[in-house]
Amino acid sequence: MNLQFAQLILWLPLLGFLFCSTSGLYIKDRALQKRLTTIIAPGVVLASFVIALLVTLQFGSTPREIIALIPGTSIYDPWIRFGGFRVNFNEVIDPLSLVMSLVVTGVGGLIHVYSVGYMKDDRDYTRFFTYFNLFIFMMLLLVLGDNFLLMFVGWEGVGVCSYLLISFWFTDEANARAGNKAFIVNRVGDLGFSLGIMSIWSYFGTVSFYTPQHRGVLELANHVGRVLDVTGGVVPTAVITMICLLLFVGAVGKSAQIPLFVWLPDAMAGPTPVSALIHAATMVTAGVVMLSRCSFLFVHSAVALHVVAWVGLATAFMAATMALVQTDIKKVLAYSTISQLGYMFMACGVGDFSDGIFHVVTHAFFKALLFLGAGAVIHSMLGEQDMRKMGGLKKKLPATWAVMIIATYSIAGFPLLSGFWSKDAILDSASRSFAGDGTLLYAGGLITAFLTAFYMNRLMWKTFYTQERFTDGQLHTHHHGDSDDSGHGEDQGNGHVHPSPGTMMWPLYILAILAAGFGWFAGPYGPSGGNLLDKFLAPSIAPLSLGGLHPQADLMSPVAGYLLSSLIAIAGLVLAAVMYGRRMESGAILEPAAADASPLVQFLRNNWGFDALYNLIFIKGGGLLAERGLMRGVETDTINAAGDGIAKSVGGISHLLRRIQTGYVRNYALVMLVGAVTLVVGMLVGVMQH
Amino acid sequence: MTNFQSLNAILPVVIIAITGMIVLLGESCLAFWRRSASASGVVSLLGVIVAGMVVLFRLDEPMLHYKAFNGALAVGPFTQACTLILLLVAGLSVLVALTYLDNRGLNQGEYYALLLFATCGAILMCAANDLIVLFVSVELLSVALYILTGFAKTDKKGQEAALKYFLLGSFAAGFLLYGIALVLGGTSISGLVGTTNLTTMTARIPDTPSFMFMAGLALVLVGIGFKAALAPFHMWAPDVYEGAPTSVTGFMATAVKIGAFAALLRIISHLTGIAHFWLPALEVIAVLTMVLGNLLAVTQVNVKRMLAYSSVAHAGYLLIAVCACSSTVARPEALQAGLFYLLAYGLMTMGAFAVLVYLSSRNHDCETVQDIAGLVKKEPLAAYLMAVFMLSLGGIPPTMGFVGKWLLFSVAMQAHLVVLAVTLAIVSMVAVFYYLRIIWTMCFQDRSAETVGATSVAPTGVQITILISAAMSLVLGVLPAIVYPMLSAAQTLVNHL
Amino acid sequence: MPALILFWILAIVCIGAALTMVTAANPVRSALSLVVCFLALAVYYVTLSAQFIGAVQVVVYAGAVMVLFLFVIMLLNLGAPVTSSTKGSNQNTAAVALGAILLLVLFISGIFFEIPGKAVSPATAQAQGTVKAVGLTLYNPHLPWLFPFEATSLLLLVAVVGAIVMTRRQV
Amino acid sequence: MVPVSYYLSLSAVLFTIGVVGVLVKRNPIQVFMCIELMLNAANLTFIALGRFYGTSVGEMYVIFALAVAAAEVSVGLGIIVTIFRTRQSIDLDETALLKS
Repeated sequence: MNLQFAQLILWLPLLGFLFCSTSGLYIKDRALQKRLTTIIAPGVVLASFVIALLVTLQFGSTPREIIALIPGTSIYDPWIRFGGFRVNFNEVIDPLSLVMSLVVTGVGGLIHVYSVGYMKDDRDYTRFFTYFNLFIFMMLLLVLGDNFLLMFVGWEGVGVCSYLLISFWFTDEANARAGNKAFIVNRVGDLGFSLGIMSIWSYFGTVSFYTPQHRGVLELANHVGRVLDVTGGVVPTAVITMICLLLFVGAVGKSAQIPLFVWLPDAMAGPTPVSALIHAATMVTAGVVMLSRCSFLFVHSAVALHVVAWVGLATAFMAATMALVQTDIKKVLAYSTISQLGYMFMACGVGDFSDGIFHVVTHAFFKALLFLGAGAVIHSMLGEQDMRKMGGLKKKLPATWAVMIIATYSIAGFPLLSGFWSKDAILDSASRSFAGDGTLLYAGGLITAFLTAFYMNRLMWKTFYTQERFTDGQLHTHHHGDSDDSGHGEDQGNGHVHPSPGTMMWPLYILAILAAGFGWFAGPYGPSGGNLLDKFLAPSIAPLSLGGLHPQADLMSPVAGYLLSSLIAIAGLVLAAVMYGRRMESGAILEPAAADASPLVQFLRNNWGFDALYNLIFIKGGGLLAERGLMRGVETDTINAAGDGIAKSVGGISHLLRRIQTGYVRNYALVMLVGAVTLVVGMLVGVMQH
Repeated sequence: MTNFQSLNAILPVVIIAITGMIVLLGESCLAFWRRSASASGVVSLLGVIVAGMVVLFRLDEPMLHYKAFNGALAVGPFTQACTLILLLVAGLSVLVALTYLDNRGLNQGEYYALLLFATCGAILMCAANDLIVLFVSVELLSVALYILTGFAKTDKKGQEAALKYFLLGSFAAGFLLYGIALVLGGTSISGLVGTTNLTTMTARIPDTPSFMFMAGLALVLVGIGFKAALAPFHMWAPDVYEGAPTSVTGFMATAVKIGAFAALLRIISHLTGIAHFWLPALEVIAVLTMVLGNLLAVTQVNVKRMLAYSSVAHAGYLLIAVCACSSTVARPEALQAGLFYLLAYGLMTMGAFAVLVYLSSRNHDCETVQDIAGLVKKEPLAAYLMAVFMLSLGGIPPTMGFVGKWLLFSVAMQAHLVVLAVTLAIVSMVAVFYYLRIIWTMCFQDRSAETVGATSVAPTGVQITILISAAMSLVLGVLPAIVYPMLSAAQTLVNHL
Repeated sequence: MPALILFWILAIVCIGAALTMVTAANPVRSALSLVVCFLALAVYYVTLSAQFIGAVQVVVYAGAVMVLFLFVIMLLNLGAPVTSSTKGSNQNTAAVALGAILLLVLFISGIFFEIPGKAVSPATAQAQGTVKAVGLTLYNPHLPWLFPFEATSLLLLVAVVGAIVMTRRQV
Repeated sequence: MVPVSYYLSLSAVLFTIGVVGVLVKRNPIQVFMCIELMLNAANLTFIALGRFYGTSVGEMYVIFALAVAAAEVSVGLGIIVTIFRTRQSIDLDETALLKS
């Protein structure tokens, strides 16, 4: 197969998007439009998946490095030419981009198929798939682009799409606000990313990853102990550290790490398939993808690696503790996503980028499954997301329970399931991490693993096992078999039940199989001598030795490691089962009053004080500024609409400034004169100094 | 060059001016012309298209590298590129006006004539190689715009805007003229009177310029800064943009800025020898403009006013290109980036205003946030295209605004203007607030009952404008290389100082 | 020496008239003071042997422009002064203060201005200010003044059209 | 012979008076007169400079400045007349519908 064919991986979803976005113009028949959308929107994504799979199978079996650059457009080469600044519109087909393409199109395609059933009664059916296809395209651009600029285009693109998707049901004000918050917090990260790219350009003289002349950034960094720029000079380590840290800020924003994690829990407001697509399988992993893509840079900076590792561990641990006290089922999953992303960052930080990607893949499977399952639960509870009002759903929703239990055990690291292999690989690397703090990282990772197992089983017990805590009116009463979900959003649930279409069930089964078995397939005891994924990814990932860093000796034998992490996971699961098993009636360990009184619970519920901190800085500060700016009436509404505290601060300053704009010509002329006099005086002072 | 050759070199301007006169004559002398609602508009459009063709066909003529009229005008590729952008903007403005004037019952041929004369002024600003020519062109553009701003004579806001624009504009013109006088004095050398010709001026300036020259330069910058709406000379912009008829605002926001920045780029390119004297001042102005424009835009509830502040902010971005001209290394790229951004800015701003015109009805100008609430349900296409313009203005890919901002970024880094680059990055973050709010309002807010959104009576003209602007914003955002020939030719300005 | 005395007398007239114009509450008085100022400037032009410009100054500025001003003031019956309010006294203070700084700066750049080389003799200068000399310079095919002159004609056309558009009653 | 710096200083004074006048007057006609004064100050500079080098260059600038001033006057007074027609007042502080 010709490699040029691989271009289609990227372009097919764009075609789907173009069709969906414009079909309203030339197809007047709504039913026909819907039928065509149903075929085309998931079809293009699955077709992309098939192509990606074919390319992988063909080139993955060959031992050589399979980095190939495919010109994205032959019309204009280079894409942007601008003095010394040249950027090509190339796609890079290498192991990393192929693996990520497979995940994005595979899991994304399954979620598309699921959404066909889920959204089938929604009046904005086509619009939904328009955004979905565009989202997939942007994510693929991020993954496949061969330079930082294309990656940034995709990076911003997924941001815009997530904004549109989170606020999809716009009648709900909270959704729109959550969308805004997500977008705005992401912009903070994007700021770091864009500055990072600018620094790369000014120090390296290029922003391409690979070039046909082997002068791409990653190729320039592919020397032991030193990084070159295009002219052959050596880029100092301090610069590399600065660049890596700036890029890391971008990754922190997109992947919801400390301190920019606040948007992810709120962004769960969107429809369930959206949460599954954005916040489990694709968008939030962009940070990890970026770090792995830049592994050649990161390995040259021990400082940057340390920062990544410790921020990752801190996020993993903190988010896990926060998940312990959540009562909203989707919030638990959101915090668990943040926590798992922390694991992936830790993997990158200890130089084990390929296992970070491994965890991305397995996480995509089980987290998508958990979200889709949770969506089913919520839907059958008529939109109720509070686990305190659930319980005993195992009898009502056996199929949902079955897939959820697989996903739960997988994320908890139950032996031999996917999550077990990927998590253990990360812990193993952490224990051997180069810096001497490996033991600490390992211990932290283990504790987090224990917490993960505990809170996930807590979710299962509160939802499925404990006694029913809802009234009859709260549950769909006429279930057809184990109908999972019934084709509209959770906020639109109206007790009208449809038989669950197969399009919604079989994606779940496929995901369940992958969540259970993929880890073994790609892990150390898999086929073809094991470690398939590691070996496959090797050409795209820089070895630690490139930066002169070397892992420590093993802390313990691999088998001991497996046993320990298995024990930890099982202990967490069992402890949750035991504790909640004794509270079958209330489904809560602490009585509500006791929980409210407990300082620890309060501390965790308040996100470790982060809420208070942000509240102090932005809301209070913004409020103060807003007060000084004399905001009132309609303006206050628009400020609120614009988002949260940051918006309020900016709005306050804006209002203060607006007071200058009096509408009187004389005042305007005065300001002009102030400017003119300052300018003249400034210039004369400048001359005088010479 | 003889005067005839010179006239030939500025043929586009001549064509536009003659078209304007034909429109005036036709309107006043021909009965059938007056009866037809769109005759003036169509003739104007034809004139603009012919002029555009002339520029396009002569892009490569070597003759055009010379100065016309003994150095009064520079007619090289830089001018050609600016002329093309301006003609594009003018053509789109005529199309917008076709709809707007019909709707408002203002259909008078004088509008088009004045629009064309203003275009002449803007083109001459881009070509002016002598400060006094610049002064006359600025006034040609401004006087025409004062009248256009007050064209809706019964509209109180329009009148107020016209008066404010006129008084403050003349005030700025006073500074500009006095500045020119000081430059004339400051460039005198032994036994020879000074000069305001940019080419000769460059040779006359010593390493440390005289007080008088610097004071003059500062006042000239005030005059041009007013036209470009740079802080703190921007205060007129929001009031005038809001009060002027929407079709005029669109033209004003784009053509004036293109003319002013072309002039600024040209002047500054001639002063690289003394860059360290003016660069700090311009950097401060750039930061101030970016910050003020963006901060003030955040809380606006009137879309026209919001766009006015956003145009102030964009003036700040464009000033980065001007500042980058200080570095000899970065100058070619800076000129290219500036031109590209002017084109991008012209298209997206014109498109945004065109959408507002499209949504205006006979007795109600669409301009508040309330007017566009819930638009996506009623006019999905208009809403989506507006979203494209907003995303482009916000610098979000895959639009022209993104590429333009990126180029500005990279020239800032190339010229080692790190402060400007970082400011640009930070304010771009703030900018997303208010651009997104428009999208948010269109998509996610319910239309309040009392706003009746009857759309335009004769929307063809404005529809074409919206589609052209949106298509170009997107296509050039994805394939910016299309305009490289034009841009790289324009950078030869450097070789023809 | 007589030239210097004339300069000072005219300067006092000129500045006095300008100050009166700014301080007068009544627009008619302002306009008349401005006429005086313009006339004094015309005399300056003549003493600077720019006879043509001096004449134009009288005809166009002191004559046409100021008559137009007065005409509009009368037409709109704006003879009565605008009642001044206390609002904006800060503005006035700031304006005067900034004006003082501006003046200082302009003085610095102006007073220290030395003519590089020496001035030409009055006889040579005399010949440069005639209509003939001005015309020859303006229409000289080897000098750049022709084009701005043509551009000005377009500007005047715009002004004519504009005045008509603005003042014509709605049809 | 009067030194050129005298003329420059005089024109600076006139210019400044004009600028300050723009800032303190409320009647647009008076404001406009002050702007005319600013333009005339520049004219004086042009003539003085041109004369001292014995060229007609100064006159050129003044001719253009004059034409521009005349054009501005006709348009400006036109605007003021229209405003008066609809509002019966031209006080600058009363015409402030557009602000902040």
